Amino acid sequence: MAQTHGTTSVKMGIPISRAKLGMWLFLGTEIMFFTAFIGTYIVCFFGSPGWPTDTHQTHINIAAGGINTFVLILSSYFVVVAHEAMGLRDFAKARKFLIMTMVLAFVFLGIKTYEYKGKFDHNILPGKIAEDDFQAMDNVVKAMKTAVERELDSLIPGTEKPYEKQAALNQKITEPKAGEAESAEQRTYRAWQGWNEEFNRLRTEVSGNKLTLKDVEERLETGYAHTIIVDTKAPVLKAADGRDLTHVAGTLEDSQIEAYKAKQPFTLKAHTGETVSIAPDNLVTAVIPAEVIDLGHEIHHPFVMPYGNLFASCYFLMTAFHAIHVLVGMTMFAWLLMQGSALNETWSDFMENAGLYWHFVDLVWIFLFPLLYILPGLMRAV
Amino acid sequence: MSTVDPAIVTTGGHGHADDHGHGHGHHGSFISTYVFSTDHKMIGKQFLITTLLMLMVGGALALGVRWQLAFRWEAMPIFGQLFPAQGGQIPPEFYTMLVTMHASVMIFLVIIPILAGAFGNFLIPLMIGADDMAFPILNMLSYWFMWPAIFCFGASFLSAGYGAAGGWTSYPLLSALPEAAPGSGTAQTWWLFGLTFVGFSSMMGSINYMTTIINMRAPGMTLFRMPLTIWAMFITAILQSFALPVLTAAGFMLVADRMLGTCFFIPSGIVVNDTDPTVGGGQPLLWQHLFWFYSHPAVYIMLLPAMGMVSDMLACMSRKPIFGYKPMVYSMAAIAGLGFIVWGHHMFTSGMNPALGMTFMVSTVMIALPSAVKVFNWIGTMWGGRLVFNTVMLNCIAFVSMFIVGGLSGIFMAAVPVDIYIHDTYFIVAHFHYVLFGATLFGCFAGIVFWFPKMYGRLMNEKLGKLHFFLTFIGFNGTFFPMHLLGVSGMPRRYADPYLHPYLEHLLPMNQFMTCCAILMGFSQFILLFNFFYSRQFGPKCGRNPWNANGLEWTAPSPPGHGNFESVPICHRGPYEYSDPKHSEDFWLQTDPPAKRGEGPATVAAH
Amino acid sequence: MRSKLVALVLCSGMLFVCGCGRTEPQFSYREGLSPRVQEYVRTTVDEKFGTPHKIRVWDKLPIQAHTALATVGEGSKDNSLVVDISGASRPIEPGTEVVWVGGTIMPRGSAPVTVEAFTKDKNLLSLVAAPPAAPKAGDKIVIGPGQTLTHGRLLYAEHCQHCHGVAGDGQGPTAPYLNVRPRDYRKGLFKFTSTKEGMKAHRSDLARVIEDGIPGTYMPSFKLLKPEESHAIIEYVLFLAMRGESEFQMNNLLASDYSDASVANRIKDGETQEKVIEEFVTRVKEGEIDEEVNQRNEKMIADWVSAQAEDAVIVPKEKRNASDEESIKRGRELYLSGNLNCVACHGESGLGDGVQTYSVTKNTDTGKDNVEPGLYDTWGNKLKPRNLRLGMYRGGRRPIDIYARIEAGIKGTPMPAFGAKLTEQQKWDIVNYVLELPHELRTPGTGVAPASPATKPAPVATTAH
Amino acid sequence: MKRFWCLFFMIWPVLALYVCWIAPSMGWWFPFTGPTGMKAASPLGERIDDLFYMILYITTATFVGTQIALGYVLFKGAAATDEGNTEKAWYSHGSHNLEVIWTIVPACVLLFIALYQMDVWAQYRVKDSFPSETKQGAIAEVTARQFEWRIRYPGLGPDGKPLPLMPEPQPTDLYTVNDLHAVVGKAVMIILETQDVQHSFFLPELRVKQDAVPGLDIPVWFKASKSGDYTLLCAELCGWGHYKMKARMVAETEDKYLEFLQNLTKSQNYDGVPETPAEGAPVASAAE
Repeated sequence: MAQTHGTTSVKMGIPISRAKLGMWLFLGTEIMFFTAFIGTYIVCFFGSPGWPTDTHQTHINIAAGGINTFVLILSSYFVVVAHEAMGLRDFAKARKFLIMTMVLAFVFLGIKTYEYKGKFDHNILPGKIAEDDFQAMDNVVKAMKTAVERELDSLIPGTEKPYEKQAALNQKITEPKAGEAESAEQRTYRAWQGWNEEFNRLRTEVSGNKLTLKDVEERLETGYAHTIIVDTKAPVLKAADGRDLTHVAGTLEDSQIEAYKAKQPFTLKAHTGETVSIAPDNLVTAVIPAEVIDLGHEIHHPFVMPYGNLFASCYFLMTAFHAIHVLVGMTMFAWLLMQGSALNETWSDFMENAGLYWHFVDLVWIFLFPLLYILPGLMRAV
Repeated sequence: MSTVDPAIVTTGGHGHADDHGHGHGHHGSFISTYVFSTDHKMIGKQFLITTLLMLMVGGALALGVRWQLAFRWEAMPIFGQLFPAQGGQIPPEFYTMLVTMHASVMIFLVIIPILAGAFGNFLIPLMIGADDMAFPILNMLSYWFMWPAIFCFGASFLSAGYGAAGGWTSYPLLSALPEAAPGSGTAQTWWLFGLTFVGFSSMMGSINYMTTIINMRAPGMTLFRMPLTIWAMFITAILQSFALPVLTAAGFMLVADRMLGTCFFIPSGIVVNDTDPTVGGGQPLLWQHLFWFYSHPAVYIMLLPAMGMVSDMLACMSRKPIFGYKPMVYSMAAIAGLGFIVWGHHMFTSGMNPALGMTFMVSTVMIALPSAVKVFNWIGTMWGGRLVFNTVMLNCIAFVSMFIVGGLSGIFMAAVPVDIYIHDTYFIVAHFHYVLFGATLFGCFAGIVFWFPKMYGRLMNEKLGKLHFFLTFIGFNGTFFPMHLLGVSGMPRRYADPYLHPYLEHLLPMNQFMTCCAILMGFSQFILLFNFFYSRQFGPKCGRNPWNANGLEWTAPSPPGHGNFESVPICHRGPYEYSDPKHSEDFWLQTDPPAKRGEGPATVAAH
Repeated sequence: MRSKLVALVLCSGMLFVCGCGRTEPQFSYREGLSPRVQEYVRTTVDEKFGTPHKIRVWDKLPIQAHTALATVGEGSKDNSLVVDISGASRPIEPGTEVVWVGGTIMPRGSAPVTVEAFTKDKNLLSLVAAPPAAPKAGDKIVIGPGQTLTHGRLLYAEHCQHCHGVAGDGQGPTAPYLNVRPRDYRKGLFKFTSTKEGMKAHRSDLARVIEDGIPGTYMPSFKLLKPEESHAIIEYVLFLAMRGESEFQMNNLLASDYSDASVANRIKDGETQEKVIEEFVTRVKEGEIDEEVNQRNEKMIADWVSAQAEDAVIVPKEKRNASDEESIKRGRELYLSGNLNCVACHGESGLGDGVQTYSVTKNTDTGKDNVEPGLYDTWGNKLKPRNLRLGMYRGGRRPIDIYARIEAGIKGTPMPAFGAKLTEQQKWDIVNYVLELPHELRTPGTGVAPASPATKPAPVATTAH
Repeated sequence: MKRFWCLFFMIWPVLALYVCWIAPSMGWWFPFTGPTGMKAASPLGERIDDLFYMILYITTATFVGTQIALGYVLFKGAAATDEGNTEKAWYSHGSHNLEVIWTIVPACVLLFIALYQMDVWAQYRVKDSFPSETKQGAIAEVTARQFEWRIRYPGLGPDGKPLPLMPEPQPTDLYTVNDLHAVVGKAVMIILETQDVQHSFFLPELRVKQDAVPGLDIPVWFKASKSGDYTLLCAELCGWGHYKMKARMVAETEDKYLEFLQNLTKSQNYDGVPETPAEGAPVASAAE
């Protein structure tokens, strides 16, 4: 429809096709788009004293980023080769190199996913990073609350409120009949109760300023990994001040676990501070190892990273928008590949524009890589 | 001969019926002709009608604002129906919503699309002799991306709080934390999405315009033979495509702050509405920098095309070549160039580095210079002309006259120490209304009347047009001139009830007067709408060139058919060869072959 | 075609203009009784209190509705009265109406008498024209009847209405967005008072809230209102509170028998709609309901009157003891003690995160469990116990304010009155501790760490950005 | 009709100038409720006003000039189309010399305006050029919040003089809301903060305005030249109650200022026990 009235006799303008001109202009707008992000990053970076630079903490993987840079540059080269092949009407070769480009693009995204996963696993997410000790401890409490409530949901499905479910759960715990072993279900319920108490204790202790971040860390490392829940009515388990220790949670060391398994008496240092001696005879019900429900491993290790949220915000924003651009580029290549054998010289312009776009995406990464991966390290070295 | 009296213009040599048939004959389907049309003229008209309707919406919101300022806490007409339990008294958050949405609708859904979308689309191919835009489908998409934007803004109205209420500038943290204001919840999110869609629409449009102007000019249409409208559109497109992505990026960051827990603009330890302190370490000032990096050039996006159009119309209605063609082009380029480095003048009181303030002051003061040059050139254009006082000309003169006021009041703001005092007062409101309404909208009114024959093959009613102009001009000045004085009196913007403060109490009568003027002005826009739709059906038919103008668009049929021109137009001279003593008539079409030897296509219009 | 277009334009214009109709404010309790009963409540309340545009003050209400009350003294002439004014709430301006309420009987239908001028130092009130009957010494007159309330209503509409609602029910259009909900006056309860346990608020309490706002909430400070303006607002708020409480109680009284739900139940039990209404009408006719309503109203009025008395205000028997380390330590012990159990709500470190904030509590009115764990106030809003470390005290930061909170509790909230449990010194110890808390370091185990004395001035922060 | 339109375009500038002329006498000019009337109440404010008037004169001259030129052009252009007048319009594409003149002249004027006021700006904002009196430190911390100004003064020391202001709250600090006091005739500095969204500290009679940006502590200085009450309000949209941030700045003598702080100390330590003459002054217990 473009040329209804024939072509102009004297062509005005510059001698490149409209599509290519449009693409160049579009890339201009894209540059401004990323300039805004990069500018933001630079302002935040230099405007925040104590930007996180420790790659161990930030889980920035320079090697992965470096490989990705190489992958992208190589893919850019393949695109050039593919385009050249198109020009030489060697469409099979063009297809081959397009496929290789696509593969490299997938490799790039794969490595990116791997990097993201590392951050997700360690909870390096914007808005979730503690910037002082108290926030870190609160995060542990919050994480534990989520874990405990989620476990409750799985034990008692339904839409009731958590406290209603808890009441229901309490009702379900009954004394096993004499001589009978406790059922697995009962043990799970009891284990959950133990966790809930652990959680309540942690919450009150944190809010009451009883713990330092180090204490919480220790408890996470040693405590919750082998917590046992003792439930007994034996008089031995009265604390020194006469407090009833009907439910005691404590940390079991390996030797104690052995002792427990061998049904021999042992002493237990409870989190409440009391030392409780436990003889198998005194136990009304079984000692329940924490393995029944293990929530301890789910709770992220607390860490403090000043300006960590801003760092994570910048990192995810820039890399995610870059990844979106990679996806768009891949869609264009996929479109070309979907033509299959119908790929012919009419697609040459499309190929060229897709290539231009891909080079741009590559270029953006070449800016992002040193900014995000290398600059913090350099600042640390300085 | 030389005067243009619409009453005596008869249908030209090319019958209207032919033209009409030519225009709509190709595609039978209603959908493809009127809805998903890829024809630049239809898209231009779609933009025009959409924006005129949005103008009424924005105007209604403004009248709401004015009502509250004149009759505070009394039952508000229409809007008050939303609050029957309170006896029609509107709450203050509704007022801030009115302020915010008035600005947003007017800027994003009226002024920018009417200039770039409506006139840009309609005029660019016609004026440079192209058959359509470079990317017709992209062009269609740029119109249809307006609708998600309109939908998002509409959704914003329907959300809790009745719409975004953080000001059109949406400064964080007011806009970043949902707790900060009733309108900062989902309403603000919708608003931001709307902004993003406007951004996409503008981006598509501007790439299209640039490509078209660079590569699709008719033979002989050299850069310096382009009408100033085209120059203005070109420069606007450059501004838009390179400034807007920054705002889009900032918008994404703000959305992420609101929805994904990032903290680009949120410092730590902020407590709003009794919620927990926020975590983060971001900088609210960053948004202001990014926002104004776009929104200051946007001010020129909202003005330059009108400047270009007025230049064309003034020359035609003065029957005189434009005075200083090249200086006009250079000054527009200078405005655009300087426009990129003056954004900080919106932030003089924001606590940014004072040294930056000084640099921004110098660049800001200097941006007045090209504007001044343009004003002098417009007056020079009219000087010694044979002026035709029709609706087009009246609106154009109003443009020049109002732009002088808007430009001069800008100098006060550019001076930082004075700006300390008048920043965020009604002086600012007066200033930008003189520029955006006084200049741009009068330019648009002129443009609608001027190019209406080309759009619909009919002339608009002169009497109604003059009446509309008369009432609008009086209403406009009555509404906005006193705002300068309110500003000097220190009345802050966006106050639902300024009279709470004793030093502003005595300004109530003046505000009531302004509100009366605003109502007059608001209702006189119905005349325009009526005239528009009435003339579209019943206006006198006209020929190809009812104004005896020179541009390429006047050689095409009215309305032009598909592909615009019957044959490729060849351009022989600049667009402003009016009253050339060497020519028998007082206009000389750009396509007319040269009369004598030696005056070929190579001649440049201006020296 | 043309005429159709013109007609269309005219029609749309008409629609536009029709939209400009005014709306009457809903000055009534909006929750459901059955319509006939609602009508009764509305008329009864309107009879006694009026509507916002026609305020009618029931003469028994302890509200200073008028500009001034005065007694005519010796030496009054026809249009120049020597008056004994018992405290004008606002300046007596020319044109103010004067009404006789005792003494000389003014003839019916006589023209209203207005003030020409008032000379304050001479107590001389000159009238525009002589009243139709000659005034005598000892006549009781009202200057500016209802003026204060009318003034108050306008000010309330300007400053308060969008949050507190036109009827003072705390349901203005802005209210849903505020985290600490605006006060609903209809329970006649105000949180921060200087009066003793269980008593209503003193006028000065409302005045303080208007003057200083409530820190940490959206109630701003209206410090710069003129005294007569703030007085007018207080009287109007009191009027709304009494009107609201009267209406609220009437609703409560009738809800058990005639609320939508109970009527539905009764119909289910075999009665008919007509019978229920008939029964109601007979009860009203026999005056049974009126009597009950009057009794409740009188009690409410008596409560308000007694709260304004001098002995209603809390006065500590002993002066505050020095806020030294010992006192703070004792305060902390008391704070942690099981006797007071401050910790249950405010938490061990005063962060307002005690165990009660995540336990299921009982509704004080119904005695049922609340829907969600946490603490609730009488109005059914969830509330957070104060974070005492912020140094933000809603009821004021003076020692006496905190003393009053401990002594009499916070009305309408789970914060109880500890007045009877503690000695004067103990109360002051807690006050000292609470005032010290914001300055305590939040380091585990260190307890109170008094802030070091000021040595170096605040550095001027950098502003470069 | 065309002459009517020419006249129409000339009437409004005349009206505009007339309105501006009578504006000061009608009160539509600088705020006049402060003790100094319409005159700025601070030395810096006076300089700002001087700059304002300078720009006003320049722009008025330009305005009058351009409007006269416009009027002349319009009348002449209207006359050119009168009946019997068949002469074509003046065929001119412009004048290089004119362009140069009307570029250079405004450029000089504008550059002059820009450079002339650097000094005032520097004095207002650049920390090094703050008056020496402010070097002693800030007198108060002003925290804006939705929708009021909360002010923290340092307490009084044993010598009866205010202590230095600490960045962190101290037990001895004194608090008020919407009521800022300062010593008259002395440059005083405050630290401006915000607790929630952005606000702006605006003293119209003193021509002082400074945004309070979340996350920043911004020093602001001002000097009231006459004692009395000045308006203090918010000039940056901060939410629905933006207009409600009504406060005052009281400029008073040093003695009165100290008395105010003493009264504040007294009322802040008020323990509700009526004073009996025998017992003497109340225990200022919080101020150890």
